[in-house]
Amino acid sequence: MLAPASKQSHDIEVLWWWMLGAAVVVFFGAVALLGMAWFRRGTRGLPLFGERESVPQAMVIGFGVVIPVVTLVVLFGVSDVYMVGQTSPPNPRSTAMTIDVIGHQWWWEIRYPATGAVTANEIHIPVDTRVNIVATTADVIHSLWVPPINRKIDMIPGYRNRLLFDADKLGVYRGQCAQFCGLQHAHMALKVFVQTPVAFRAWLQNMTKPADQPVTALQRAGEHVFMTSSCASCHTIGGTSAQGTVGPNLTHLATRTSLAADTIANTPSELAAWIRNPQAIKPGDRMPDLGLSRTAITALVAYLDGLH
Amino acid sequence: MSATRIVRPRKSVPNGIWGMALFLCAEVSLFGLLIGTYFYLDFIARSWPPYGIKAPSVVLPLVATAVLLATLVPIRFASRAARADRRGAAITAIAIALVIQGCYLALQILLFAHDLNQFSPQRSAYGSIYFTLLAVHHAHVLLGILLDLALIWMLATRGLTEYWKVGVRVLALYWYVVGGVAVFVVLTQLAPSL
Amino acid sequence: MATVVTPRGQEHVDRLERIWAPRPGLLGWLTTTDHKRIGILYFFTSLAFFGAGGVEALLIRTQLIGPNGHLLSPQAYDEVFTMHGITMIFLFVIPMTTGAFGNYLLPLMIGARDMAFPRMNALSYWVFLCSGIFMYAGLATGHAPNAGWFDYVPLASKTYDPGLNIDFYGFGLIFNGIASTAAAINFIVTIFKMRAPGMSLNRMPLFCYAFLAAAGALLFALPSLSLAALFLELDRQLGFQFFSSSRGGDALLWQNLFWIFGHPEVYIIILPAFGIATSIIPTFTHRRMVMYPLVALAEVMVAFLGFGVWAHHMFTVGLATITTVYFAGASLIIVIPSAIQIFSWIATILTGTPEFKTPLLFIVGFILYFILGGLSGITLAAIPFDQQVHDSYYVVAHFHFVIFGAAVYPILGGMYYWFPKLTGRMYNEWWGKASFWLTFIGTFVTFFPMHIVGIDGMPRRNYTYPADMGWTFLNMLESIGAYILTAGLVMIVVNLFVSYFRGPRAGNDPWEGDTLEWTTTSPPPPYNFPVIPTVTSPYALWDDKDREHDNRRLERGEGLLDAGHQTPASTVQDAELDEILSMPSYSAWPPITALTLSGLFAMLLLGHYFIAAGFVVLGLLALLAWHRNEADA
Amino acid sequence: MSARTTNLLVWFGVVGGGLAWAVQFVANLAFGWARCNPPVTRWALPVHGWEIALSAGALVIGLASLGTAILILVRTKGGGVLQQGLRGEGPAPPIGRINFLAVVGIVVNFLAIAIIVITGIGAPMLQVCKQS
Repeated sequence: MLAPASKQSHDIEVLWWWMLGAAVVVFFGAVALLGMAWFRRGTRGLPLFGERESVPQAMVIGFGVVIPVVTLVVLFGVSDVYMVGQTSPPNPRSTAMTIDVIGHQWWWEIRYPATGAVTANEIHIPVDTRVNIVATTADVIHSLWVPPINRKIDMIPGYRNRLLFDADKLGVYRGQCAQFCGLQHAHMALKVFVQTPVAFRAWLQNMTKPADQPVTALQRAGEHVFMTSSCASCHTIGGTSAQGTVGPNLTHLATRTSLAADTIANTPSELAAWIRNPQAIKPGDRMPDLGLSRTAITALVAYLDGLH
Repeated sequence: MSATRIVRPRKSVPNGIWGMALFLCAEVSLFGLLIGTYFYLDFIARSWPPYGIKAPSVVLPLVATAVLLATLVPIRFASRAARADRRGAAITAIAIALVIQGCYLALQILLFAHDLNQFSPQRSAYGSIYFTLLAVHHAHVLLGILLDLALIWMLATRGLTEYWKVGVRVLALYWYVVGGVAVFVVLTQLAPSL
Repeated sequence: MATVVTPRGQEHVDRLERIWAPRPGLLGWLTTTDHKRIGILYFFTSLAFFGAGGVEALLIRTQLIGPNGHLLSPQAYDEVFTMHGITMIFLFVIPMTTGAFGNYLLPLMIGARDMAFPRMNALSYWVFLCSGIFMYAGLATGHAPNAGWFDYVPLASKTYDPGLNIDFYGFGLIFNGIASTAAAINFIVTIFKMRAPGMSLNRMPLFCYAFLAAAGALLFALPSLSLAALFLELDRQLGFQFFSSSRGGDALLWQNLFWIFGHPEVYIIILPAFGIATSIIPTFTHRRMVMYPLVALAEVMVAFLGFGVWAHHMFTVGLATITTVYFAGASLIIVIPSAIQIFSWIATILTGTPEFKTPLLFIVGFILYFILGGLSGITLAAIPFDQQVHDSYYVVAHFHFVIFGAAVYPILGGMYYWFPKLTGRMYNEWWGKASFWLTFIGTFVTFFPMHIVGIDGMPRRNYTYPADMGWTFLNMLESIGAYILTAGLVMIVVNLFVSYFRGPRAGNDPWEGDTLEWTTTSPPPPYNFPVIPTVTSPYALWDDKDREHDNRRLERGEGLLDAGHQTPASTVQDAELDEILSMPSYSAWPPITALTLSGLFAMLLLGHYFIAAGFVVLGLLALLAWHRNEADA
Repeated sequence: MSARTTNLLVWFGVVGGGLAWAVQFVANLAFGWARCNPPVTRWALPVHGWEIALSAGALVIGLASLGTAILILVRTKGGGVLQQGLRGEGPAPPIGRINFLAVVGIVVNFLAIAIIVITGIGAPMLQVCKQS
């Protein structure tokens, strides 16, 4: 939030600094008064005014009613009537594209409905483009929060909440589930890649393609393992018989930078470790320990790392 | 707390009645929230009641409610009689009310069972709130009937002491509020048909 | 000034002593209806729960002291932070303020000899105790609630939480609600009807206004929680559909019902703290509160407006802006009553001659932290900013400054302030001051960095966090602060414990206090006051001629009310003497009724509905037996 | 005026604005929820119209209540709640109490009116059913 990558986040940051400034004045004003009380603890009344009761009474009315009412009414107008309109969801027609973000325990499903591209835990958006995010959930309540890009929005069963992404800085931004969603709430992060329109189009283009065919013998062995073990019953790999929908779509797994909702990096060794014992990395996660042999895992990793 | 040695005719409402009044405040807000929930679910529903459940029939519930309201008359009489130290009259009045309220509850339970055969609270949120609302209301009527019995017994055995004079007035207050609530409950229950 | 007893007066006092002689031994405590004994029971029970909640807090902080901590498993962490919330709110702060302080002090401050309904008072305590044990039974059997104290569905539904965990929560809160409702009714009637003659609404100690407001809010807020819990259990146990979106239910229904209770709850927690502050400040500044009427109304107004702000806990669920705007408006204006009080306290300290003894120090700390928490609260009423930091550690920082810094500090200050009254001995001032500074620093170091990590994007309720986020140092700081804080709290308990045995005699009125509890002996006798006090101002004890008048009345034996356990009742607005009540002295039925309730809820939990019905019958019989004895049983 | 009517007036002066706000608040929430929860088709209410009407009505009641409180304060001047800051007992009830309640009423109504006004002006400026 303090390193904004969008107008919305920037506006909120500005609001924050103003509120902080006002708060500092109030707080240290009170500290000053109490300090004065300490220095004058022996003497009744106030300097200059003496013991006239009307003075402290006026102080209560002034500091306690008049000044706060004015400030709060201003804050109300600025933030709750004007700014709300700026950061709240866009009119879908005003946006270049719609992305569905679906919360699962404990990962994010990302869909580009216009193209049929499906991925997980990594949202790619073009810079300086208004994107209409539709946030829904497959199970419990989650909350999509990418501080540098915009405020958060909860994902509630039965509701289609929306959010505006309109990043104006290239880069990779981390987000995390903000609403307590169970055992692995702590390991439910995602990344947002803000790319140049060219790079974004290339990426999306690739996403719409079916999975690469395995080339090496090892990869073919890995594909066999995937299709014959229980992997295929939970995961989808486009263009193959694996069409499970419980876990993330793996069609282009090798293009992702992280695994298990940004818990570990997507490297062959980490991937192998994850497959060998997911419960050690994300206790309580839906991904079971398949009890695959070392050789099977090596093959599987080779296959999955070929899915560009 | 029985009041001995009253300084002069009491100016303020006795503690017992204050206590019951405040308890009823909590009960009324409970029913307010139940009815609020009913309409909240109504607002977000695609159809209310859901397809396959026919809107409730109006006549019997309204009649039953009217009967329940009628019992407020003997209840009021009982509380006056108690203040006038007329123990026998008070007991009789409560007994009369008790009988009618008993019939009301019996009828309502029959209707409740009949509705349960029509649609279940497990199938739709409508069923859930419908049956919960009615069940909570009937529970309050049942509690009132138990209070009637307790009062009759106490008046018969302990006599009309200051303590039980207040007791009768507390009972009356309870029934006034339950009667009032009954109106709102039945209107909510029948809302789809009205 | 305190009561002076002449030899002739002593005869009258002895007579009262005989009439009110307490029943000896354990049975005396089990069957007592004396508000002071019940207050003491409340005090030690809720203190024990405070200990439990504190241990849970330390577990949380130790888990988070570094990244990827593994002191607790995710499951254990969820149970611990849930129980921490439930314990501190339902089993510590509320029973400690309303239960302990309110019970012990309210009748003394309004010049009554007991609460309006002494036996119901005992019932509230026993029910509270049983409900607390009930909820901790969950933890003991490894089924502690684990979906947060806010317990959002569907995470709390049978599908995602099949165990008994949530059922301990649901039934436990309904159970606990019975105790609080009974207590609330009792407090309101006591304040309305039991005030000493002459204590009209404009002469009522501000302490009473605070407790009146808290009790009122409790009375109207609790039904919402009980109803939500009822819906939850119907969904879980009987398969109802209140919260399932597929069947026309709504997950937000829970959030609405919960926060309709949950936000007034915040004020229920803090209002008694205001009350304690407003009774400590005049004593130690030797002057009356500035703007008495505004402080009184502020206390009530907070409780009232508190019912119109609940959805500011729901600004991120996607409500229509035309809905949220009403909550935002109320959430901002509710700042004003608090501001009025803050500046009234400050103005009083400023224009008085404050003695910065330990109790006042805690109040000053309370004022500072309440301002801090209040200011961060204002920022959360700014919807866009709230939507940014909601459910982050920023919010944790905010409400810990409000609930710990602001609600608990006056409790701690109050412990020191009334310790001489309860025990007749004086605590150790040096250790008192030391404990204040330790607590004060600990609080700041624990909670302030949370603002920063929150704004930096650290969400709440995470059992761990990655090492590369830059949150590590601040979290370590917070954990260290938690240990300092614990040391401070332990020091308070030790100081009071040792002083109870070693402390010098304090006398009846060591502080020259302003309210009636200081007229009577320390500790107060079972009948509180030999003569019913005369009251002509909110600072009764500073009206010396009234006190002298009372001494003369005692000597003449006027207003003794010595025909049994008697206490006066007066009219609601102007407190004219209206009648003399005889109060019950002992009853075994409240604890018995509480036991039947425990049986009822245990059976509901386990799904034995017929046995549960049996316990209902037993409970009704107990109530019947209870009322066979009218008053002096 | 009988003591009873005076008392009723006094209490109207205390709670009038607050209750008006409560009604405005609850009713507007109900309309908002009815109109903006899916499906919007079942309850096509003119929400902004209702909002303005309700807020205006509430404002009138609030002002009436405020006026009452001020009137009573003037009538009971020397009731002296504010004067009793430093010493003194304040006059015997009921005058002291009424004066006290009048002071209370003025501030309560001021706050209630403040909420009614800001929400009554703010809400109609927002687009109906725009998700926050």
